[in-house]
Amino acid sequence: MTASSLSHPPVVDRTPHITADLLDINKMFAGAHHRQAGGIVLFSGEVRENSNGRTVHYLEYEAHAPMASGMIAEIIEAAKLKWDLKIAIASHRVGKVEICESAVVVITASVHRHEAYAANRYIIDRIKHEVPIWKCEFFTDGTKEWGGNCNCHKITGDPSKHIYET
Amino acid sequence: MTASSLSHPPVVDRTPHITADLLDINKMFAGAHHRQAGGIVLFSGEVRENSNGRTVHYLEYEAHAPMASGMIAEIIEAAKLKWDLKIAIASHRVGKVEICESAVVVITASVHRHEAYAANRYIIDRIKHEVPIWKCEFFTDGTKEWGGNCNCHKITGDPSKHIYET
Amino acid sequence: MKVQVFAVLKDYFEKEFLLEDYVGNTKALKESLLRLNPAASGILEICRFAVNDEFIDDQYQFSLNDSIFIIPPASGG
Amino acid sequence: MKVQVFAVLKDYFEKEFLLEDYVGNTKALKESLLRLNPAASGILEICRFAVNDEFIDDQYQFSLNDSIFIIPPASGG
Repeated sequence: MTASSLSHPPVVDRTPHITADLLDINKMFAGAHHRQAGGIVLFSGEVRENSNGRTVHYLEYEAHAPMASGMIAEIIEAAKLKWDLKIAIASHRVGKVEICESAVVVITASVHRHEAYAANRYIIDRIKHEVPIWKCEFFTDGTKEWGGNCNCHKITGDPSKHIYET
Repeated sequence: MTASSLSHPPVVDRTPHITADLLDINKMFAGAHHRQAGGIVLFSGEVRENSNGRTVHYLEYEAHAPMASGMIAEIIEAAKLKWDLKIAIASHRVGKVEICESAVVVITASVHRHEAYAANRYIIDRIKHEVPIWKCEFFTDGTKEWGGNCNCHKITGDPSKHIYET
Repeated sequence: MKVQVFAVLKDYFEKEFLLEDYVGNTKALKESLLRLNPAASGILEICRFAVNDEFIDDQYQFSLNDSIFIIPPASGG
Repeated sequence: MKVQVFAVLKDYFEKEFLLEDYVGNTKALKESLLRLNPAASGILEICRFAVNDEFIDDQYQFSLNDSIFIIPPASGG
């Protein structure tokens, strides 16, 4: 190990795929550097203060955690294989998430940037469509509503068949 | 401003487009949250320890700084307009950059993730092809070589005409 | 057979409940749930079903000690 | 007219130098540089040229106090 690699010992990220804790994005990013990775892409899905014209107070996420965690792990492995990623990390919050806070973080690192971007998008798309996680929007007017991301069934006719941007 | 927005006062990022200082990615990311942005994408272009089979010791970047800085600002404005970005940040290092250190960071924030990904890719592609910045690779065998990213002239026949992935 | 539901389904059913009568497959399960709460027909139509953390199709044959999870369309991220 | 070069061009020319004789446009400038160092023909062919931080084309007419920057293909990022 050359001197400079000691200055950057691999920081292994241990953030679980599903967590009730605030996502420590700095710590997750610190675990995404790799001596053979020239491109790192980080995506943070954050809570917006408006949704379809209504003012959001906060969101709450629910997950079928064991299944969700296993599926995220599979999606990451599939992405690693498909794009020869050096590193792939993904974590999703459950519980209450405030405005501007991150509900999900996906980080991908690869030799060149193209793969990092493509794999990152692949991972977040599959998480949002497939993984048993649900958001409930709490509005400032006191009402709440379960969000519905995946409407693919309206086109595919099958709740387990999804449409992804190429 | 509702109470919770006080907990997230906008942290305005002041990192110059061209800097000799280590890129403080955590600080730059902290400046990228926006109450109407649901998707934030951060790209970090980092130094790899190998290049075309040779072991890299470190890189050194040179820029025609005033022109480079102006061009990055224009590229950001173009991206902001094209994808209705809430926030767009880009900074590139000059001087010596070590293995695993970041030479360039691009951050984009938009209502939905699609625009943040597309704009991020657009900004880094244009920076790499157009902006007068150059890297010199210093290898562990003591040799050095100026990198040549942009070979578009071999196809377009015009050094100022570039080919970007759609 | 224990049934667990999530998210919006909790507006129609208890979060967890035991099925009184045995149901052979997923299709029969849906019919049994509709008898429990007819108003749930719309949402049930677009749900997925899982047993032991694996998605199952309409023909899946249940065994008595199966834990069945009913999964509304995802809205993570 | 002051000329400034960058990156790999410094293997062929001083980083900054003054042009002895006046050159009318970019094309003439390239010819003058090739007389200075014929080995630079390959790289000069794929360089861009700029005056006052604006790229210029082959027909650009220089004025005496122009600062000219010769820009090799970018390799940032």
